[in-house]
Amino acid sequence: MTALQEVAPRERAGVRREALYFAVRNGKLVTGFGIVLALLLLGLIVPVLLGGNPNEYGTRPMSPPSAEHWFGTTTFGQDIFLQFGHGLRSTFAVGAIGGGIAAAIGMLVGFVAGYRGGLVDEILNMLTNIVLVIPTLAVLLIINAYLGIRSVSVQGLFIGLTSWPWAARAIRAQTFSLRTREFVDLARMSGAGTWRIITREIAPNMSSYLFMTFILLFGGSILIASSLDFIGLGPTEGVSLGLMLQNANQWSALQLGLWWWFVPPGAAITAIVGALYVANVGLDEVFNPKLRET
Amino acid sequence: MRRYFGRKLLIYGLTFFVAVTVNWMIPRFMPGDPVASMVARANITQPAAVEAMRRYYSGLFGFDQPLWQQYLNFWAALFRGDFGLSIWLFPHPVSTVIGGAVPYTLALIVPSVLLSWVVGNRLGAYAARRKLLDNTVLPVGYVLTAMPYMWLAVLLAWALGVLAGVFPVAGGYSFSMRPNWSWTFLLDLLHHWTLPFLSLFLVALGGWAIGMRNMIIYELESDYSNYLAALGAPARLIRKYAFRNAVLPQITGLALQLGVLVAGALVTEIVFAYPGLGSLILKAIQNKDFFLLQGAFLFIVIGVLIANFIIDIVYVVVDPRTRAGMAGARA
Amino acid sequence: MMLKLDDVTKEFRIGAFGGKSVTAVRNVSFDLGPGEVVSLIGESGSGKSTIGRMILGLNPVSGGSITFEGRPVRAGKEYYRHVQGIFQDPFSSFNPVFKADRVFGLIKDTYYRTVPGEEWARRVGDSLRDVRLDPGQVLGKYPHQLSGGQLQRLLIARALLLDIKLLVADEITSMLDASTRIDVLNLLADLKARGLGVLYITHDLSLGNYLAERTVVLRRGSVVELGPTERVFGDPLHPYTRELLAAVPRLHQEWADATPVDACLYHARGGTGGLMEAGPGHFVACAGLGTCP
Amino acid sequence: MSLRVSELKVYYRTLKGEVRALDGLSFGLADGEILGLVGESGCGKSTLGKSLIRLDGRMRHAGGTVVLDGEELPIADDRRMNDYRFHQVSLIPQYAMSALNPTRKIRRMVTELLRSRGVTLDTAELESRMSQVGLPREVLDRYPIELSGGMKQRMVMVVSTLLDPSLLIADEVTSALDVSTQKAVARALLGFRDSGYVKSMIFVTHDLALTHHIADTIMVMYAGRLAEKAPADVIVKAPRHPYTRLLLDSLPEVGVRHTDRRLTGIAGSPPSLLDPPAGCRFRDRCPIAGEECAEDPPVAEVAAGHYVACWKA
Amino acid sequence: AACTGGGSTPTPPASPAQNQGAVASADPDSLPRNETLYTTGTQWGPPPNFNPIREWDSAVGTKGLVYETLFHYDPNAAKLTPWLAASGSWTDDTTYEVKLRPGIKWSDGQAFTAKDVVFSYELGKMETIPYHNLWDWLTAAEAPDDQTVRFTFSTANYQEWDFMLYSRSIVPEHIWKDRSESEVLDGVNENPVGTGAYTFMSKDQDRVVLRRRDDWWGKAALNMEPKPRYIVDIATPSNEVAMGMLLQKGLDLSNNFLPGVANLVQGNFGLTTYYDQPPYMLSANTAWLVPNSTRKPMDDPAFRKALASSINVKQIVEGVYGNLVKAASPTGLLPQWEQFVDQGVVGASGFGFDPAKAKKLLADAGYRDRDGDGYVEKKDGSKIALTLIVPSGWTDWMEAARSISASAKTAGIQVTPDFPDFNALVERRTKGDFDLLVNNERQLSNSPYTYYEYMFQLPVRAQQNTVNFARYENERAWGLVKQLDQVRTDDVEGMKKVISQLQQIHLDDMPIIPLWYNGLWAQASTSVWKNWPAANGSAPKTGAVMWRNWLELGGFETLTQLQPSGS
Ligand SMILES: Nc1ncnc2c1ncn2[C@@H]1O[C@H](COP(=O)(O)OP(=O)(O)OP(=O)(O)O)[C@@H](O)[C@H]1O
Ligand SMILES: Nc1ncnc2c1ncn2[C@@H]1O[C@H](COP(=O)(O)OP(=O)(O)OP(=O)(O)O)[C@@H](O)[C@H]1O
Ligand SMILES: [Mg+2]
Ligand SMILES: [Mg+2]
Ligand code: NI
Repeated sequence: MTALQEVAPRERAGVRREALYFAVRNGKLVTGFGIVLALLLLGLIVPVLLGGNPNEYGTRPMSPPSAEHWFGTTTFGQDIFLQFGHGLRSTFAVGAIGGGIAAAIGMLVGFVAGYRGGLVDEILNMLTNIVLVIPTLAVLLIINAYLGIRSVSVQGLFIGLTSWPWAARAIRAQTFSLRTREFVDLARMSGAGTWRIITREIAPNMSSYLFMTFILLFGGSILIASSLDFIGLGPTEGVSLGLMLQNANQWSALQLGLWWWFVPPGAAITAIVGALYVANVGLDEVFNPKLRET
Repeated sequence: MRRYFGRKLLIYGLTFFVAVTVNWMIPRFMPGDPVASMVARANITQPAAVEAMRRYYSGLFGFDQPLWQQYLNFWAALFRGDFGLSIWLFPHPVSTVIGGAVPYTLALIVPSVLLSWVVGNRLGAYAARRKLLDNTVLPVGYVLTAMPYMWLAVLLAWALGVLAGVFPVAGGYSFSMRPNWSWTFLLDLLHHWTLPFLSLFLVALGGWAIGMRNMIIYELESDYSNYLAALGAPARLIRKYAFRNAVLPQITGLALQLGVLVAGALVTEIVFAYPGLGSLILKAIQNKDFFLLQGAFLFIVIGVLIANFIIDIVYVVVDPRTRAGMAGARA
Repeated sequence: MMLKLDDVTKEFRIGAFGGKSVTAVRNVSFDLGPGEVVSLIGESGSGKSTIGRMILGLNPVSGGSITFEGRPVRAGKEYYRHVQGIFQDPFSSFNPVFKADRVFGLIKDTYYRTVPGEEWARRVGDSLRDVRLDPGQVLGKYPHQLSGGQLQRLLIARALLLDIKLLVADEITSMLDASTRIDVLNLLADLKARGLGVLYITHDLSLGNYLAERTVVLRRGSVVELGPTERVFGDPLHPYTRELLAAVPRLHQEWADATPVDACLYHARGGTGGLMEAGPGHFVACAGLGTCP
Repeated sequence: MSLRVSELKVYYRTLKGEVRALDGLSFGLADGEILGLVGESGCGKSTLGKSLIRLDGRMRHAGGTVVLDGEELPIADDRRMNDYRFHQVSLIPQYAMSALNPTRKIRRMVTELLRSRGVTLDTAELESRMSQVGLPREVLDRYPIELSGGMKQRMVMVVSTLLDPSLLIADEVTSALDVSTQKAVARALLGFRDSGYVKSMIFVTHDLALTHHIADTIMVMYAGRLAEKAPADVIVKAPRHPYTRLLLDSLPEVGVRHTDRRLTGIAGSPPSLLDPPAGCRFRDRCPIAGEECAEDPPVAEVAAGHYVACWKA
Repeated sequence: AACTGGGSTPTPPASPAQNQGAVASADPDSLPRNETLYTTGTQWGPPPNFNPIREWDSAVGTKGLVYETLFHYDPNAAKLTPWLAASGSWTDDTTYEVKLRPGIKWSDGQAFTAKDVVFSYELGKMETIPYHNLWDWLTAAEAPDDQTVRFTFSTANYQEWDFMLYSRSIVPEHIWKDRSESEVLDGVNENPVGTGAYTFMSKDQDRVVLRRRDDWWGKAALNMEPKPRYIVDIATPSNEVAMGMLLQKGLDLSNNFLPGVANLVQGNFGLTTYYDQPPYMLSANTAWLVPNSTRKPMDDPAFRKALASSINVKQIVEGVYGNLVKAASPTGLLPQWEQFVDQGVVGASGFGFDPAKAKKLLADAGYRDRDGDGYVEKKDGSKIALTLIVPSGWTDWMEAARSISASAKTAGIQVTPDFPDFNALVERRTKGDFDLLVNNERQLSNSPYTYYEYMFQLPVRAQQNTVNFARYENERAWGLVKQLDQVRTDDVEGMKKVISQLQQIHLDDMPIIPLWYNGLWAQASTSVWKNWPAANGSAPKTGAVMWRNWLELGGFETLTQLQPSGS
């Protein structure tokens, strides 16, 4: 009689309801998602409400935060709050695109490798390992340097294409253990095909895990993008938080005392990514009772 | 054991091959002609002279050969440690240029990665399951890991460098100094190294602390911990065991994070004008010096591969399970 | 014979690019007819499940052949219409994120697309009642809301919905309570009476003995003894079988040490390669004692 | 009388309320006695085992006392309880397979564990005990993964009893093993008692037949309470509680074929311990239940050392 | 906490920054702070070479501090200052004779002679040497004696020759004579031997250190001595780092473009610039908007003029540069060349930002918005969609390009900024594959001739490397430029006459559009060195720059005027 049996079956009752119960009571989860949502909303609303071109020069350059310019203005008199709103959008976009693509590739590779096993697994594993050990930011630097990044989505694409390996590894390991579960055999004995088994049997079982993976990839993409932006390999069109940082730095915002130009974008990136991480740990606690505070 | 390392080496070999090939390909199939920029920089008007110069440089960089020949030459040169000539710092060989920068980068990366790993793990382990500490270490850890490297770096440079004036904001050592082995010089090196180190260290620290904290909670709840507790072993011993076991995944984590850490170091160097590879890469990008870029990239790849390999070895040494897994049939 | 295993061997490739291999099953031959229960007994890792999975087409054989009604096993829609399996852990046999009755839905999707909903519901109900489950009590619930016995019976009901002739039951009772266990065993006994062939895999000798006409004893992938259950249990010829039997705790009997065998019965009775028939339908393998050639 | 448990109540805190896993359990255990503890899954066997040595985070001691060798065990006080653990009370856990730190060689682990309890390792003694359970001394210089399940199980047995505890709790120690190993382990446990390494033992299992081979006394639990407790032979041959009888009836044995004798299970399932019904908890499944069963049956000593909690017994 | 007040005038750091050098001043290997000048803004990476032939990327001070030229040029007095030469004069229309100063020695102790000068100029006979084209009109350079060099010309291009006189480094023949062409062109020239006031002491990834030669000939001959015993030129990777160091007082002179520095000059940071009010800096060169005249509609002077009127340069000057630059005059001639601007021509044909006029010009020339998208179309009705390229990463220009695009829009011209990499831009510029670009490659010099050569040079070739990127073809203009070249440099009136005609052509045809004058970026800290050049008072009026080619234009003289602050 194993430990599994010890808590089963009564303990299992309401695993999902319990997850929800803990989810809404998990401070980390609620705070984390709260912050992310608030910033997302800000990004969605501000550009609509304020309107106008975020890069347009204003009449009062370098003014500190005031009622008129909530976050002050840049050297060129651009309204930082407006830029901030647009920047949030791009940042979320990069996170979503980069994280999404990485998650998609990671899932595809992870599922196929984990489920198929054998030679397919070996080959995919090798591919994963190769991409894993290549320092991706260096690759991104090179690719960006040569191709030039026009837009946020292209940037997201590149980030997505290089940041999936750890996700693939993790998903592969999960799939590997799920694959030996008997309901997979049962599905096969009901005539289900590989694809169906992966998508309909295995994936739903790791949905929380997949979601957490996506969150981490999302945050990671934002950080990578901000680094790229900062060293001048960001998109040439539009505004992003990383570009704001780059501009502020390039125009010596801190040295000139324009802290309001430099602090908000960095703080927002930190807040988004940090909140995502916090939410992730919250999720982890919800799904893994062992982590809960006793 | 042999098999395990053979396999690892195969992967590293393949990675290296792919990296080199990609590295060779990119500049050759991307827009922009390095020779043109070489020529353009010299202020010559004479078309004949321009042509002569163009021919001269094309020959110098070997662009006048068929592609496959260039590719083979590339490999051959690589094994001679010859990465070609830098365009930006013409006519210095890329290897010497990189050689000058590498000590700085290593001096930054190695201590910050190792120290942040060690300290972060201790901190995380210490915080786990201790309410008060957990509630302070954790949030700080999150904020630190979530910070973009350069943002923290710039803030530090501004606060501790410009405002407080405690640390210099640029350079590898005082501009008034000449490198020598005196204590004053070493102190000066340290003085300049502190801020970039600190920004790398802090960001990485947070990540490790959080990772460790979560890991060790799993370990503290594991069967062997429960068994020890049931036999009345003191918490100290249980934590010690849990720590040891929780550190193992962190070692793998170190390998996974290496690329990110290296990238962070590059960006940080740029902020502090630290004369390492990062600053070099930025300049190479800005100056379209792809020979230098290639060299730097290859250097990083080789460095990361070696580091990975070392981590692999360390892992095998410290985790008896891998050893047995390799000896026996099934892990 | 409905199911026939002929010299079946299974090697698993392990290690990088299948560099090494372990032989999980070695030259196993036996057969199984309709309405017959054969129990497969052996210690952990002896290859019982592997044989079951090969019969179910979940793992390919590496050598020898398995035929079902004269045709080699081909995993696929047609095959599974007649051959089904149930596994040890009822909880892991159900996808925890879906309702338990999804196992019926999966079958309908593949085999009974055209059956109208009502008709299908009726069939499911019938089949549930066959395994003595109240449809109202088990349908529409999540696996964790049902007991192990209910789940195992749901799985049997699912198999019954198909026109099955052979059921591979791999340790289906080892996770169940003593009292539920006996219910499930009795159910199998009833099905057998209706002509179903059952391959009953277990490491619990008392259970194997309860149902089966014939018993196959496996050790490290090879058959050591095979024969009618009462012969194998009553007159074990192979030292391993004896050891196993002696180790079984019995309620009304003290533990005894296995009666030592001084000579290999196989060789004593002139066995030469392969299994030797020691009695009617009772086969035994060489004991591999020091005295054996 | 070495162990005396009276009116022990231990509850689990859960979201939906408290699970009354042990709800007023009383029994005694004499020196040198092995008590076999049987019962359906979830009846509180492990809970009892844990209560006697270490409550886990969710468990709450809701009442009752445990007296060992004349001293009351402070089971609710983790800190004070520590003095008794290992020295007085010890445990062979259900999870023996994973109870050893995977990254320490066994010798080192044992040394460190003993040192932390203020004892120096007597290697000769350790090795002699190991050889008693058939473990070669080389095992000490191996890592746990290098041992088979049975070896690990036996190693844990040796470790747990090194300090000659007065009471040993063995929770389902054989259920993951095959019959032959199971036999060896069970015999080793008997040997430990006979060599005086442990004074008394609670042997938890769900296998009645196995218990019968080891235990002097068998206690049958049902839904957090005692159902019947009697010398082993008496339980097997002359059970008084209807639950015990039904349990025995559902046990197949080698030699029993369904064609010869069709065994029957117990219909229904045990009550939820979240909010257990008043009265006899077996009432709903009991074939002979009557009016009086609406009241809690007291534990009655129907014969010397034979306790039954049933109005009808 | 100190900087919460606002952006306009930040306050200095709370605690005065410690001087990093102080820690180590006792050490023999560290440079005494009060004798060392820290500069930056010229070099962006490790010193690549010390080869004075590679004027475009040699280490700071290679030419000017280590190697010297025959003359310097004083832009304020608009005349050549004899340097290695004691004097120079035209002995006839096509012969120029230079008398060298006696007693000059190379840093290796060998005597400096006329042979070295001849050798140096003859290096230009090599095809790949940048001044190779000098030999198109120079027939011979001879040394009749050790102190005399005689140059004989086929055509005497007086204007260009003056430029050559102060631009060409003189290298020692005894060291260079055996070098091959590729060595001369590409050699690193470690351990350079020059005549100059400094020698290279050390170099590293991010710096070169120069030490003063106490036996420099100029001390006696010119009665000049550069004050800093050591010069450390630092390669800062970016402007903001330079600004940080300047604020930390680890830097004495920054020749970087430091946006916002005006705030610091006004605050109490101990920073000075040439002017204490806009534009703060002297002007160094003109930024031009270059339309590709081989493409429609840029081939149409009317369109180009409309474009010129549509650009709000003031907004660039104020918005992008924060008044650190000056709007260019319609002629594009630097303020230093003010005397050559023909006010009459400018008054009649000049232009300024005037969207209405731009619209009118467009309409008159037939460019109308036919489809109502707010942008005018070509005369045949097809769309006009121009792309303005500036190098990616050149932030101020990128901002300026955005600004140009915005203001052109008000006049109805669609200009989209695009930021290709510098390399790609150079390639497109060379091949003529662009609509519009911004360029400033001609610097202040001895003569507007260099500007007009840049503007009008013919013939237009398939690849235009350094001049006439607009590919503007006007034989008359080119003729006038050549004519200007042959006007003696002391004949100011003669120059004005030709230049006035050129200005007329420029303003009528507008081949390239002057935008603003880039500054001679120089921000100095007075904490260690004082008496930096300034417009006010008795301060020197030279440029405070270490930029390549500028040491001869007053940069060196500035060094000789510095005074230690401590004294
Ligand atoms: N997928 C696999 N890959 C490699 N080896 C395997 C695989 N499946 C089983 N084996 C090996 O084959 C052997 C037989 O395993 P199998 O599961 O058939 O044993 P079993 O008799 O069913 O044991 P148990 O009683 O524990 O279920 C074992 O040694 C096992 O390790
Ligand atoms: N951590 C827990 N949280 C809540 N309830 C628990 C927990 N552990 C056990 N229980 C409940 O307590 C009751 C007794 O459990 P216990 O583990 O003692 O049973 P057991 O007799 O050992 O069963 P098994 O034979 O399965 O080991 C069960 O109803 C179980 O559901
Ligand atoms: Mg099995
Ligand atoms: Mg239990
Ligand atoms: Ni034999």
